[in-house]
Amino acid sequence: MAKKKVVSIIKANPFGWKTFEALRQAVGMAMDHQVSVIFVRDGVFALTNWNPQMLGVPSFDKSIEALSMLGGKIIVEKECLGDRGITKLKDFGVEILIKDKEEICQIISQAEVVITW
Amino acid sequence: MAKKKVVSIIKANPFGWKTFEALRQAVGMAMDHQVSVIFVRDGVFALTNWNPQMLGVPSFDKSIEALSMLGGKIIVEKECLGDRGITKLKDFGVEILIKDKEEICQIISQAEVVITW
Amino acid sequence: MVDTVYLIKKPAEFPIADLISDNDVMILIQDAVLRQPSISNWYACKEDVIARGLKISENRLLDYEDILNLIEKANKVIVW
Amino acid sequence: MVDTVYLIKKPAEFPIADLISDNDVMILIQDAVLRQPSISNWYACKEDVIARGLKISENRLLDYEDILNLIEKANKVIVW
Amino acid sequence: MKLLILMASNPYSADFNTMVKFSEAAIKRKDEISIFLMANGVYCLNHDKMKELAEKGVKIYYCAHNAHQRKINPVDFAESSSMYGLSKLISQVDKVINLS
Amino acid sequence: MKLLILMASNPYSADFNTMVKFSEAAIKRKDEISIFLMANGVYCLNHDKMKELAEKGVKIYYCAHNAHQRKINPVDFAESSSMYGLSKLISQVDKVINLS
Repeated sequence: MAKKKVVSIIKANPFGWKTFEALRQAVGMAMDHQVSVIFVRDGVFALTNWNPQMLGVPSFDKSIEALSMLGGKIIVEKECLGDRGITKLKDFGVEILIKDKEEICQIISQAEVVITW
Repeated sequence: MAKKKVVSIIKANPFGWKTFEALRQAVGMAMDHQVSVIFVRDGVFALTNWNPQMLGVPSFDKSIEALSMLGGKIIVEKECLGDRGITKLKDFGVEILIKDKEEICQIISQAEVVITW
Repeated sequence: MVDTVYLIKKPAEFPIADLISDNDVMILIQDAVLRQPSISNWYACKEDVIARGLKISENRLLDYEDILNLIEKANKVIVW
Repeated sequence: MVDTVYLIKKPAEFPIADLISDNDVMILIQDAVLRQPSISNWYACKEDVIARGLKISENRLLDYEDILNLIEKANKVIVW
Repeated sequence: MKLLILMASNPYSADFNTMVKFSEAAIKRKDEISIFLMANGVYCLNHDKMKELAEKGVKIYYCAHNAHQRKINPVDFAESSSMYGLSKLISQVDKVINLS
Repeated sequence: MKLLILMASNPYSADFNTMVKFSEAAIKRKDEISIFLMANGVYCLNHDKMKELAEKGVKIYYCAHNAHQRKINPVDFAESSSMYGLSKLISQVDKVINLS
Protein backbone atom coordinates (compact mmCIF):
# COMPACT_ATOMS: atom_id res chain seq x y z
CA MET A 1 0.00 0.00 0.00
CA ALA A 2 1.41 3.34 -1.04
CA LYS A 3 2.13 5.73 1.80
CA LYS A 4 1.31 9.20 0.52
CA LYS A 5 1.99 12.80 1.47
CA VAL A 6 -1.47 14.05 2.39
CA VAL A 7 -2.24 17.66 3.27
CA SER A 8 -5.55 18.68 4.85
CA ILE A 9 -6.17 22.42 4.63
CA ILE A 10 -8.68 23.75 7.14
CA LYS A 11 -9.88 27.23 6.17
CA ALA A 12 -13.33 27.14 7.76
CA ASN A 13 -13.59 28.41 11.31
CA PRO A 14 -13.91 25.67 13.96
CA PHE A 15 -17.27 26.83 15.33
CA GLY A 16 -19.22 24.14 13.53
CA TRP A 17 -18.81 20.47 12.66
CA LYS A 18 -16.36 20.82 9.74
CA THR A 19 -13.14 21.02 11.74
CA PHE A 20 -14.23 18.17 13.98
CA GLU A 21 -14.85 15.95 10.93
CA ALA A 22 -11.69 17.15 9.18
CA LEU A 23 -9.54 16.17 12.16
CA ARG A 24 -11.28 12.82 12.63
CA GLN A 25 -10.48 12.18 8.98
CA ALA A 26 -6.87 13.32 9.40
CA VAL A 27 -6.39 10.85 12.27
CA GLY A 28 -7.73 7.99 10.13
CA MET A 29 -5.43 8.93 7.25
CA ALA A 30 -2.40 9.29 9.55
CA MET A 31 -2.45 5.54 10.17
CA ASP A 32 -1.25 4.93 6.61
CA HIS A 33 -0.01 8.25 5.33
CA GLN A 34 2.25 11.18 6.12
CA VAL A 35 -0.40 13.72 7.09
CA SER A 36 -0.05 17.48 7.58
CA VAL A 37 -3.03 19.50 8.76
CA ILE A 38 -2.68 23.17 7.89
CA PHE A 39 -4.89 25.80 9.50
CA VAL A 40 -5.39 28.96 7.41
CA ARG A 41 -7.83 31.92 7.34
CA ASP A 42 -10.51 31.64 10.07
CA GLY A 43 -9.42 28.03 10.47
CA VAL A 44 -6.67 29.27 12.81
CA PHE A 45 -9.28 29.89 15.53
CA ALA A 46 -9.22 26.09 15.99
CA LEU A 47 -5.97 26.49 17.94
CA THR A 48 -7.30 29.09 20.39
CA ASN A 49 -9.23 28.61 23.62
CA TRP A 50 -12.90 28.28 22.77
CA ASN A 51 -15.83 26.25 24.10
CA PRO A 52 -17.29 23.75 21.64
CA GLN A 53 -19.88 22.43 24.12
CA MET A 54 -21.50 25.90 24.21
CA LEU A 55 -22.17 25.53 20.47
CA GLY A 56 -23.36 21.95 20.63
CA VAL A 57 -20.34 20.58 18.80
CA PRO A 58 -17.89 17.99 20.14
CA SER A 59 -14.34 18.86 21.16
CA PHE A 60 -11.57 17.80 18.78
CA ASP A 61 -8.79 17.92 21.39
CA LYS A 62 -8.46 14.13 21.35
CA SER A 63 -8.07 14.13 17.56
CA ILE A 64 -5.27 16.71 17.76
CA GLU A 65 -3.46 14.50 20.31
CA ALA A 66 -4.02 11.33 18.30
CA LEU A 67 -2.89 13.00 15.10
CA SER A 68 0.35 14.10 16.72
CA MET A 69 0.95 10.66 18.26
CA LEU A 70 0.57 9.07 14.83
CA GLY A 71 3.27 11.38 13.46
CA GLY A 72 0.91 13.86 11.79
CA LYS A 73 2.04 17.49 11.61
CA ILE A 74 -0.11 20.36 12.83
CA ILE A 75 0.71 23.61 11.09
CA VAL A 76 -0.78 27.08 11.34
CA GLU A 77 -0.23 30.04 9.04
CA LYS A 78 1.59 32.87 10.77
CA GLU A 79 0.00 35.67 8.73
CA CYS A 80 -3.52 34.41 9.44
CA LEU A 81 -2.81 34.46 13.18
CA GLY A 82 -1.47 38.02 12.94
CA ASP A 83 -4.44 39.27 10.90
CA ARG A 84 -6.78 38.02 13.63
CA GLY A 85 -4.74 39.38 16.53
CA ILE A 86 -4.13 35.89 17.89
CA THR A 87 -0.95 35.96 19.96
CA LYS A 88 -1.33 32.86 22.12
CA LEU A 89 -2.25 29.34 21.05
CA LYS A 90 -4.02 26.83 23.26
CA ASP A 91 -1.72 24.21 24.80
CA PHE A 92 -2.83 20.84 23.39
CA GLY A 93 0.30 19.17 24.72
CA VAL A 94 1.50 18.58 21.16
CA GLU A 95 3.81 20.45 18.82
CA ILE A 96 2.15 23.09 16.67
CA LEU A 97 4.30 24.51 13.89
CA ILE A 98 3.82 28.17 13.02
CA LYS A 99 4.90 28.66 9.42
CA ASP A 100 4.73 31.57 7.04
CA LYS A 101 2.76 31.63 3.82
CA GLU A 102 5.77 30.73 1.69
CA GLU A 103 6.66 27.63 3.71
CA ILE A 104 3.03 26.53 3.62
CA CYS A 105 2.88 26.91 -0.16
CA GLN A 106 5.98 24.72 -0.31
CA ILE A 107 4.33 21.98 1.78
CA ILE A 108 1.16 22.08 -0.30
CA SER A 109 3.06 21.92 -3.58
CA GLN A 110 4.94 18.82 -2.40
CA ALA A 111 1.76 17.00 -1.35
CA GLU A 112 0.35 14.12 -3.37
CA VAL A 113 -3.21 14.43 -2.04
CA VAL A 114 -4.79 17.69 -0.83
CA ILE A 115 -8.12 17.86 0.97
CA THR A 116 -9.69 21.22 1.82
CA TRP A 117 -12.33 22.09 4.41
CA MET B 1 -57.19 34.77 11.10
CA ALA B 2 -55.00 37.78 10.70
CA LYS B 3 -53.94 38.58 7.16
CA LYS B 4 -50.41 39.92 7.38
CA LYS B 5 -47.99 41.82 5.20
CA VAL B 6 -45.28 39.24 4.56
CA VAL B 7 -42.04 39.97 2.71
CA SER B 8 -39.73 37.22 1.52
CA ILE B 9 -36.27 38.51 0.62
CA ILE B 10 -34.30 36.24 -1.68
CA LYS B 11 -30.62 37.17 -1.69
CA ALA B 12 -29.14 33.77 -2.48
CA ASN B 13 -28.60 32.98 -6.15
CA PRO B 14 -31.17 30.61 -7.66
CA PHE B 15 -28.65 27.92 -8.70
CA GLY B 16 -29.50 25.65 -5.78
CA TRP B 17 -32.59 24.59 -3.88
CA LYS B 18 -33.09 27.70 -1.73
CA THR B 19 -35.02 29.81 -4.24
CA PHE B 20 -37.20 26.86 -5.18
CA GLU B 21 -38.14 26.31 -1.52
CA ALA B 22 -38.52 30.04 -0.87
CA LEU B 23 -41.03 30.39 -3.72
CA ARG B 24 -42.93 27.25 -2.75
CA GLN B 25 -43.22 28.81 0.71
CA ALA B 26 -44.28 32.17 -0.71
CA VAL B 27 -47.11 30.51 -2.67
CA GLY B 28 -48.34 28.78 0.50
CA MET B 29 -48.29 32.03 2.43
CA ALA B 30 -50.03 33.96 -0.36
CA MET B 31 -53.21 31.98 0.29
CA ASP B 32 -53.68 33.85 3.58
CA HIS B 33 -51.38 36.82 3.47
CA GLN B 34 -50.30 39.77 1.35
CA VAL B 35 -46.97 38.45 0.11
CA SER B 36 -44.17 40.32 -1.64
CA VAL B 37 -41.11 38.40 -2.83
CA ILE B 38 -38.12 40.68 -3.28
CA PHE B 39 -35.05 39.55 -5.22
CA VAL B 40 -31.80 41.28 -4.21
CA ARG B 41 -28.05 40.66 -4.67
CA ASP B 42 -27.35 37.43 -6.61
CA GLY B 43 -30.99 36.53 -6.01
CA VAL B 44 -31.85 38.62 -9.08
CA PHE B 45 -30.45 35.87 -11.34
CA ALA B 46 -33.69 34.01 -10.55
CA LEU B 47 -35.46 36.23 -13.08
CA THR B 48 -33.05 35.54 -15.95
CA ASN B 49 -33.00 32.68 -18.43
CA TRP B 50 -31.14 29.77 -16.88
CA ASN B 51 -31.50 25.99 -16.91
CA PRO B 52 -32.35 24.43 -13.55
CA GLN B 53 -32.51 20.89 -14.93
CA MET B 54 -28.80 21.11 -15.86
CA LEU B 55 -28.05 21.59 -12.17
CA GLY B 56 -30.41 18.89 -10.93
CA VAL B 57 -32.81 21.37 -9.33
CA PRO B 58 -36.51 21.75 -10.18
CA SER B 59 -37.87 24.75 -12.06
CA PHE B 60 -39.78 27.31 -10.00
CA ASP B 61 -41.66 28.82 -12.97
CA LYS B 62 -44.96 27.36 -11.77
CA SER B 63 -44.47 28.91 -8.33
CA ILE B 64 -43.88 32.34 -9.87
CA GLU B 65 -47.13 31.99 -11.85
CA ALA B 66 -49.10 30.73 -8.84
CA LEU B 67 -47.72 33.47 -6.63
CA SER B 68 -48.83 36.12 -9.08
CA MET B 69 -52.27 34.52 -9.50
CA LEU B 70 -52.75 34.60 -5.74
CA GLY B 71 -52.02 38.33 -5.70
CA GLY B 72 -48.41 38.08 -4.52
CA LYS B 73 -46.01 40.74 -5.77
CA ILE B 74 -42.70 39.90 -7.43
CA ILE B 75 -40.14 42.64 -7.01
CA VAL B 76 -36.52 42.93 -8.10
CA GLU B 77 -33.95 45.51 -7.03
CA LYS B 78 -32.91 47.75 -9.88
CA GLU B 79 -29.37 48.40 -8.61
CA CYS B 80 -28.67 44.67 -8.21
CA LEU B 81 -29.70 44.08 -11.84
CA GLY B 82 -27.43 46.89 -13.00
CA ASP B 83 -24.43 45.68 -10.98
CA ARG B 84 -24.71 42.29 -12.68
CA GLY B 85 -25.21 43.66 -16.18
CA ILE B 86 -28.67 42.11 -16.42
CA THR B 87 -30.68 44.10 -18.97
CA LYS B 88 -33.41 41.64 -19.88
CA LEU B 89 -35.65 39.61 -17.60
CA LYS B 90 -37.19 36.27 -18.49
CA ASP B 91 -40.86 36.45 -19.48
CA PHE B 92 -42.79 34.44 -16.88
CA GLY B 93 -46.09 35.83 -18.15
CA VAL B 94 -46.54 37.70 -14.88
CA GLU B 95 -45.82 41.23 -13.74
CA ILE B 96 -42.35 41.77 -12.29
CA LEU B 97 -41.83 45.10 -10.56
CA ILE B 98 -38.39 46.68 -10.86
CA LYS B 99 -37.92 48.97 -7.88
CA ASP B 100 -34.98 50.96 -6.57
CA LYS B 101 -33.28 50.41 -3.24
CA GLU B 102 -35.25 53.16 -1.53
CA GLU B 103 -38.65 51.80 -2.57
CA ILE B 104 -37.60 48.34 -1.45
CA CYS B 105 -36.52 49.61 1.97
CA GLN B 106 -39.96 51.20 2.23
CA ILE B 107 -41.73 47.90 1.50
CA ILE B 108 -39.56 46.01 3.98
CA SER B 109 -40.12 48.57 6.72
CA GLN B 110 -43.89 48.29 6.28
CA ALA B 111 -43.88 44.48 6.48
CA GLU B 112 -45.15 42.63 9.55
CA VAL B 113 -43.23 39.42 8.86
CA VAL B 114 -39.93 39.24 6.97
CA ILE B 115 -38.33 35.97 5.86
CA THR B 116 -34.88 35.96 4.26
CA TRP B 117 -33.21 33.35 2.06
CA MET C 1 -39.32 51.88 20.99
CA VAL C 2 -37.51 49.42 18.79
CA ASP C 3 -38.82 49.06 15.26
CA THR C 4 -36.82 46.17 13.81
CA VAL C 5 -34.40 43.76 15.48
CA TYR C 6 -31.83 42.55 12.96
CA LEU C 7 -30.11 39.27 13.75
CA ILE C 8 -26.90 39.22 11.72
CA LYS C 9 -25.42 35.76 11.15
CA LYS C 10 -22.31 36.23 9.03
CA PRO C 11 -19.24 38.47 9.46
CA ALA C 12 -19.63 41.66 7.45
CA GLU C 13 -22.95 40.51 6.00
CA PHE C 14 -24.91 43.64 6.75
CA PRO C 15 -28.33 44.39 5.29
CA ILE C 16 -28.80 47.11 2.71
CA ALA C 17 -27.41 49.99 4.76
CA ASP C 18 -30.32 52.30 3.93
CA LEU C 19 -32.57 49.76 5.60
CA ILE C 20 -31.31 50.41 9.12
CA SER C 21 -32.92 53.32 10.93
CA ASP C 22 -32.21 54.88 14.34
CA ASN C 23 -35.02 52.86 15.87
CA ASP C 24 -33.51 49.56 14.76
CA VAL C 25 -31.12 47.34 16.67
CA MET C 26 -28.48 45.07 15.17
CA ILE C 27 -27.56 41.94 17.09
CA LEU C 28 -24.62 39.84 15.93
CA ILE C 29 -25.13 36.10 16.34
CA GLN C 30 -23.23 32.98 15.20
CA ASP C 31 -20.05 33.79 13.23
CA ALA C 32 -21.04 37.44 12.81
CA VAL C 33 -19.49 38.04 16.25
CA LEU C 34 -16.04 37.45 14.70
CA ARG C 35 -15.92 40.95 13.17
CA GLN C 36 -17.15 44.10 14.89
CA PRO C 37 -19.27 46.44 12.79
CA SER C 38 -18.42 50.10 12.24
CA ILE C 39 -21.90 51.38 13.05
CA SER C 40 -22.86 52.29 16.62
CA ASN C 41 -26.18 50.65 17.47
CA TRP C 42 -25.13 47.02 17.79
CA TYR C 43 -25.07 44.19 20.32
CA ALA C 44 -23.72 40.67 20.22
CA CYS C 45 -25.10 37.35 21.43
CA LYS C 46 -23.21 36.75 24.68
CA GLU C 47 -23.11 32.96 24.41
CA ASP C 48 -21.86 33.08 20.80
CA VAL C 49 -19.07 35.48 21.84
CA ILE C 50 -17.96 33.48 24.90
CA ALA C 51 -18.17 30.17 23.03
CA ARG C 52 -15.70 31.52 20.47
CA GLY C 53 -13.30 32.74 23.14
CA LEU C 54 -13.65 36.37 22.00
CA LYS C 55 -13.56 39.54 24.05
CA ILE C 56 -16.28 42.12 23.48
CA SER C 57 -17.13 44.73 26.13
CA GLU C 58 -19.84 43.55 28.52
CA ASN C 59 -22.28 46.39 27.68
CA ARG C 60 -22.51 45.09 24.11
CA LEU C 61 -23.51 41.57 25.19
CA LEU C 62 -27.05 40.20 25.34
CA ASP C 63 -28.03 36.68 26.35
CA TYR C 64 -30.74 34.77 24.52
CA GLU C 65 -33.45 35.90 26.94
CA ASP C 66 -32.36 39.55 26.57
CA ILE C 67 -32.63 39.14 22.80
CA LEU C 68 -36.13 37.65 23.08
CA ASN C 69 -37.13 40.54 25.36
CA LEU C 70 -36.03 42.97 22.66
CA ILE C 71 -37.77 40.97 19.94
CA GLU C 72 -41.00 40.91 21.93
CA LYS C 73 -41.02 44.70 22.22
CA ALA C 74 -39.99 45.33 18.60
CA ASN C 75 -42.32 45.48 15.64
CA LYS C 76 -40.52 42.67 13.86
CA VAL C 77 -37.34 40.66 13.57
CA ILE C 78 -35.26 40.16 10.44
CA VAL C 79 -32.54 37.52 10.28
CA TRP C 80 -29.90 38.59 7.78
CA MET D 1 2.75 19.48 -18.08
CA VAL D 2 0.14 20.55 -15.57
CA ASP D 3 1.20 20.45 -11.94
CA THR D 4 -1.99 21.23 -10.01
CA VAL D 5 -5.56 21.57 -11.21
CA TYR D 6 -7.46 23.95 -8.96
CA LEU D 7 -11.25 23.60 -8.93
CA ILE D 8 -12.63 26.88 -7.61
CA LYS D 9 -16.18 26.68 -6.23
CA LYS D 10 -17.07 30.16 -4.99
CA PRO D 11 -16.92 33.58 -6.68
CA ALA D 12 -13.72 35.40 -5.76
CA GLU D 13 -12.63 32.58 -3.45
CA PHE D 14 -9.13 32.18 -4.80
CA PRO D 15 -6.42 30.15 -3.07
CA ILE D 16 -3.44 31.83 -1.48
CA ALA D 17 -2.21 33.68 -4.56
CA ASP D 18 1.41 32.61 -4.02
CA LEU D 19 0.22 29.03 -4.35
CA ILE D 20 -0.56 29.26 -8.04
CA SER D 21 2.37 28.67 -10.38
CA ASP D 22 2.66 28.87 -14.17
CA ASN D 23 2.19 25.13 -14.42
CA ASP D 24 -1.13 25.22 -12.59
CA VAL D 25 -4.59 25.54 -14.07
CA MET D 26 -7.58 27.16 -12.42
CA ILE D 27 -11.03 25.86 -13.35
CA LEU D 28 -14.11 27.69 -12.14
CA ILE D 29 -17.00 25.41 -11.22
CA GLN D 30 -20.37 25.91 -9.50
CA ASP D 31 -21.05 29.55 -8.50
CA ALA D 32 -17.44 30.55 -9.12
CA VAL D 33 -18.41 30.98 -12.79
CA LEU D 34 -20.46 34.06 -11.80
CA ARG D 35 -17.34 36.26 -11.52
CA GLN D 36 -14.41 36.16 -13.93
CA PRO D 37 -10.96 36.18 -12.36
CA SER D 38 -8.30 38.74 -13.18
CA ILE D 39 -5.52 36.19 -13.71
CA SER D 40 -4.91 34.67 -17.15
CA ASN D 41 -4.64 30.90 -16.78
CA TRP D 42 -8.27 29.98 -16.10
CA TYR D 43 -11.08 27.90 -17.54
CA ALA D 44 -14.69 27.43 -16.55
CA CYS D 45 -16.92 24.37 -16.35
CA LYS D 46 -19.02 24.58 -19.52
CA GLU D 47 -22.15 23.00 -18.05
CA ASP D 48 -22.06 25.27 -14.97
CA VAL D 49 -21.76 28.32 -17.25
CA ILE D 50 -24.57 27.32 -19.61
CA ALA D 51 -26.85 26.23 -16.76
CA ARG D 52 -26.58 29.72 -15.27
CA GLY D 53 -27.35 31.39 -18.59
CA LEU D 54 -23.96 33.15 -18.66
CA LYS D 55 -21.76 34.03 -21.61
CA ILE D 56 -18.07 33.16 -21.41
CA SER D 57 -15.96 32.81 -24.54
CA GLU D 58 -15.90 29.26 -25.90
CA ASN D 59 -12.11 28.84 -25.59
CA ARG D 60 -12.40 29.21 -21.80
CA LEU D 61 -14.97 26.41 -21.49
CA LEU D 62 -14.24 22.80 -20.54
CA ASP D 63 -16.80 20.02 -20.17
CA TYR D 64 -16.59 17.50 -17.34
CA GLU D 65 -14.64 15.01 -19.46
CA ASP D 66 -12.15 17.71 -20.49
CA ILE D 67 -11.67 18.52 -16.81
CA LEU D 68 -11.08 14.86 -15.95
CA ASN D 69 -8.57 14.62 -18.82
CA LEU D 70 -6.66 17.54 -17.31
CA ILE D 71 -6.89 16.07 -13.81
CA GLU D 72 -5.57 12.72 -15.05
CA LYS D 73 -2.49 14.36 -16.55
CA ALA D 74 -1.87 16.67 -13.58
CA ASN D 75 0.05 15.76 -10.44
CA LYS D 76 -2.89 16.53 -8.21
CA VAL D 77 -6.20 18.33 -7.90
CA ILE D 78 -7.15 20.83 -5.20
CA VAL D 79 -10.74 21.92 -4.70
CA TRP D 80 -10.82 25.40 -3.20
CA MET E 1 -45.20 36.06 23.22
CA LYS E 2 -46.13 33.59 20.52
CA LEU E 3 -42.90 32.81 18.72
CA LEU E 4 -42.37 30.81 15.53
CA ILE E 5 -38.95 29.58 14.50
CA LEU E 6 -38.83 28.64 10.83
CA MET E 7 -35.93 26.21 10.38
CA ALA E 8 -34.55 25.31 6.95
CA SER E 9 -31.01 24.25 7.94
CA ASN E 10 -29.66 20.81 8.80
CA PRO E 11 -28.89 19.75 12.40
CA TYR E 12 -25.11 20.07 11.91
CA SER E 13 -25.33 23.81 11.20
CA ALA E 14 -24.86 26.92 13.35
CA ASP E 15 -28.58 27.57 12.81
CA PHE E 16 -29.36 24.40 14.74
CA ASN E 17 -27.56 25.66 17.83
CA THR E 18 -29.28 29.05 17.48
CA MET E 19 -32.67 27.34 17.20
CA VAL E 20 -32.06 25.21 20.29
CA LYS E 21 -30.81 28.13 22.38
CA PHE E 22 -33.66 30.46 21.39
CA SER E 23 -36.13 27.66 22.14
CA GLU E 24 -34.66 27.02 25.58
CA ALA E 25 -34.68 30.74 26.41
CA ALA E 26 -38.28 31.00 25.17
CA ILE E 27 -39.29 28.09 27.40
CA LYS E 28 -37.76 29.93 30.39
CA ARG E 29 -39.65 33.09 29.42
CA LYS E 30 -42.85 31.01 29.22
CA ASP E 31 -43.32 31.95 25.56
CA GLU E 32 -45.62 29.87 23.41
CA ILE E 33 -43.14 28.48 20.94
CA SER E 34 -43.48 26.61 17.66
CA ILE E 35 -40.79 25.31 15.31
CA PHE E 36 -41.54 24.67 11.66
CA LEU E 37 -39.03 22.45 9.83
CA MET E 38 -38.75 22.70 6.05
CA ALA E 39 -36.15 21.95 3.32
CA ASN E 40 -32.97 20.56 4.97
CA GLY E 41 -34.53 21.53 8.30
CA VAL E 42 -36.54 18.30 8.22
CA TYR E 43 -33.28 16.42 8.87
CA CYS E 44 -33.59 17.82 12.42
CA LEU E 45 -36.46 15.36 13.05
CA ASN E 46 -33.81 12.66 13.51
CA HIS E 47 -31.89 14.63 16.15
CA ASP E 48 -32.53 13.70 19.79
CA LYS E 49 -32.63 17.38 20.79
CA MET E 50 -35.90 17.88 18.89
CA LYS E 51 -37.71 15.27 20.93
CA GLU E 52 -36.34 16.88 24.07
CA LEU E 53 -37.68 20.29 23.02
CA ALA E 54 -41.07 18.76 22.20
CA GLU E 55 -41.20 17.20 25.68
CA LYS E 56 -40.54 20.64 27.16
CA GLY E 57 -43.61 22.01 25.37
CA VAL E 58 -42.29 23.25 22.04
CA LYS E 59 -44.75 22.48 19.24
CA ILE E 60 -42.91 21.00 16.29
CA TYR E 61 -44.28 20.96 12.75
CA TYR E 62 -42.61 19.82 9.55
CA CYS E 63 -43.22 20.02 5.83
CA ALA E 64 -44.38 16.50 4.93
CA HIS E 65 -43.33 16.98 1.31
CA ASN E 66 -39.71 17.77 2.26
CA ALA E 67 -39.61 14.90 4.76
CA HIS E 68 -40.93 12.39 2.22
CA GLN E 69 -38.44 13.67 -0.37
CA ARG E 70 -35.59 13.08 2.09
CA LYS E 71 -36.95 9.66 3.16
CA ILE E 72 -37.38 10.69 6.78
CA ASN E 73 -39.81 8.58 8.76
CA PRO E 74 -42.63 10.24 10.72
CA VAL E 75 -41.96 10.76 14.44
CA ASP E 76 -44.60 10.92 17.17
CA PHE E 77 -43.40 14.20 18.71
CA ALA E 78 -43.87 16.35 15.59
CA GLU E 79 -46.88 17.19 13.46
CA SER E 80 -46.93 16.69 9.69
CA SER E 81 -47.82 19.94 7.92
CA SER E 82 -47.41 21.86 4.66
CA MET E 83 -46.62 25.32 3.32
CA TYR E 84 -50.29 26.09 3.79
CA GLY E 85 -50.06 24.96 7.41
CA LEU E 86 -47.11 27.31 7.81
CA SER E 87 -49.26 30.12 6.45
CA LYS E 88 -51.88 29.43 9.16
CA LEU E 89 -49.17 29.41 11.85
CA ILE E 90 -47.91 32.79 10.66
CA SER E 91 -51.40 34.20 11.20
CA GLN E 92 -51.34 33.06 14.81
CA VAL E 93 -47.90 34.12 16.04
CA ASP E 94 -46.45 37.46 17.16
CA LYS E 95 -42.93 37.04 15.81
CA VAL E 96 -41.14 34.86 13.26
CA ILE E 97 -37.41 34.05 13.41
CA ASN E 98 -36.29 32.38 10.21
CA LEU E 99 -33.12 30.32 10.07
CA SER E 100 -32.09 29.27 6.56
CA MET F 1 -7.56 6.61 -13.89
CA LYS F 2 -8.60 5.57 -10.42
CA LEU F 3 -10.63 8.45 -9.08
CA LEU F 4 -11.98 9.00 -5.58
CA ILE F 5 -14.65 11.59 -4.85
CA LEU F 6 -14.81 12.44 -1.18
CA MET F 7 -18.27 13.85 -0.49
CA ALA F 8 -19.14 15.69 2.74
CA SER F 9 -22.09 17.80 1.52
CA ASN F 10 -25.81 17.04 1.59
CA PRO F 11 -27.74 16.01 -1.55
CA TYR F 12 -29.43 19.45 -1.89
CA SER F 13 -26.09 21.22 -2.42
CA ALA F 14 -24.17 22.35 -5.49
CA ASP F 15 -21.55 19.76 -4.53
CA PHE F 16 -24.09 17.01 -5.15
CA ASN F 17 -24.58 18.08 -8.76
CA THR F 18 -20.80 18.35 -9.22
CA MET F 19 -20.35 14.86 -7.77
CA VAL F 20 -23.00 13.36 -10.06
CA LYS F 21 -21.64 15.08 -13.19
CA PHE F 22 -18.01 14.12 -12.50
CA SER F 23 -19.14 10.55 -11.83
CA GLU F 24 -21.07 10.34 -15.10
CA ALA F 25 -18.14 11.78 -17.06
CA ALA F 26 -15.78 9.34 -15.33
CA ILE F 27 -18.05 6.42 -16.28
CA LYS F 28 -17.89 7.58 -19.92
CA ARG F 29 -14.10 7.80 -19.71
CA LYS F 30 -14.05 4.26 -18.24
CA ASP F 31 -12.36 5.49 -15.09
CA GLU F 32 -12.45 3.32 -12.00
CA ILE F 33 -14.48 5.54 -9.71
CA SER F 34 -15.26 5.45 -5.98
CA ILE F 35 -17.33 7.83 -3.89
CA PHE F 36 -16.79 8.09 -0.14
CA LEU F 37 -19.62 9.73 1.80
CA MET F 38 -18.89 11.32 5.19
CA ALA F 39 -20.39 13.99 7.48
CA ASN F 40 -23.54 15.43 5.83
CA GLY F 41 -22.51 13.52 2.71
CA VAL F 42 -24.08 10.38 4.19
CA TYR F 43 -27.50 12.00 3.61
CA CYS F 44 -26.84 11.24 -0.08
CA LEU F 45 -27.44 7.53 0.65
CA ASN F 46 -31.17 8.30 0.62
CA HIS F 47 -31.05 9.95 -2.80
CA ASP F 48 -32.14 7.81 -5.77
CA LYS F 49 -29.24 9.11 -7.87
CA MET F 50 -26.73 7.27 -5.68
CA LYS F 51 -28.27 3.90 -6.40
CA GLU F 52 -28.27 4.75 -10.09
CA LEU F 53 -24.54 5.56 -9.97
CA ALA F 54 -23.85 2.34 -8.09
CA GLU F 55 -25.69 0.38 -10.80
CA LYS F 56 -23.47 2.04 -13.41
CA GLY F 57 -20.39 0.70 -11.63
CA VAL F 58 -19.45 3.46 -9.18
CA LYS F 59 -18.26 1.99 -5.86
CA ILE F 60 -19.93 3.78 -2.99
CA TYR F 61 -18.58 3.77 0.55
CA TYR F 62 -19.83 5.66 3.58
CA CYS F 63 -18.67 6.45 7.08
CA ALA F 64 -20.78 4.15 9.28
CA HIS F 65 -20.27 6.42 12.28
CA ASN F 66 -21.75 9.47 10.49
CA ALA F 67 -24.62 7.41 9.08
CA HIS F 68 -25.51 5.99 12.48
CA GLN F 69 -25.32 9.48 14.02
CA ARG F 70 -27.81 10.74 11.40
CA LYS F 71 -30.05 7.68 11.79
CA ILE F 72 -29.65 6.64 8.18
CA ASN F 73 -30.43 3.01 7.46
CA PRO F 74 -27.91 0.82 5.62
CA VAL F 75 -28.51 0.41 1.89
CA ASP F 76 -27.48 -2.56 -0.22
CA PHE F 77 -25.71 -0.57 -2.94
CA ALA F 78 -23.11 1.06 -0.66
CA GLU F 79 -20.42 -0.34 1.60
CA SER F 80 -20.12 0.59 5.25
CA SER F 81 -16.65 1.94 6.01
CA SER F 82 -14.68 4.22 8.33
CA MET F 83 -12.01 6.93 8.31
CA TYR F 84 -9.49 4.09 8.31
CA GLY F 85 -11.22 2.59 5.28
CA LEU F 86 -10.93 5.98 3.59
CA SER F 87 -7.21 5.93 4.32
CA LYS F 88 -6.87 2.58 2.52
CA LEU F 89 -8.83 3.93 -0.45
CA ILE F 90 -6.50 6.92 -0.69
CA SER F 91 -3.57 4.51 -1.01
CA GLN F 92 -5.19 2.87 -4.01
CA VAL F 93 -6.39 5.81 -6.11
CA ASP F 94 -4.63 8.17 -8.50
CA LYS F 95 -6.60 11.33 -7.76
CA VAL F 96 -8.89 12.63 -5.02
CA ILE F 97 -11.58 15.28 -5.59
CA ASN F 98 -12.98 16.47 -2.28
CA LEU F 99 -16.35 18.18 -2.05
CA SER F 100 -17.12 19.65 1.36
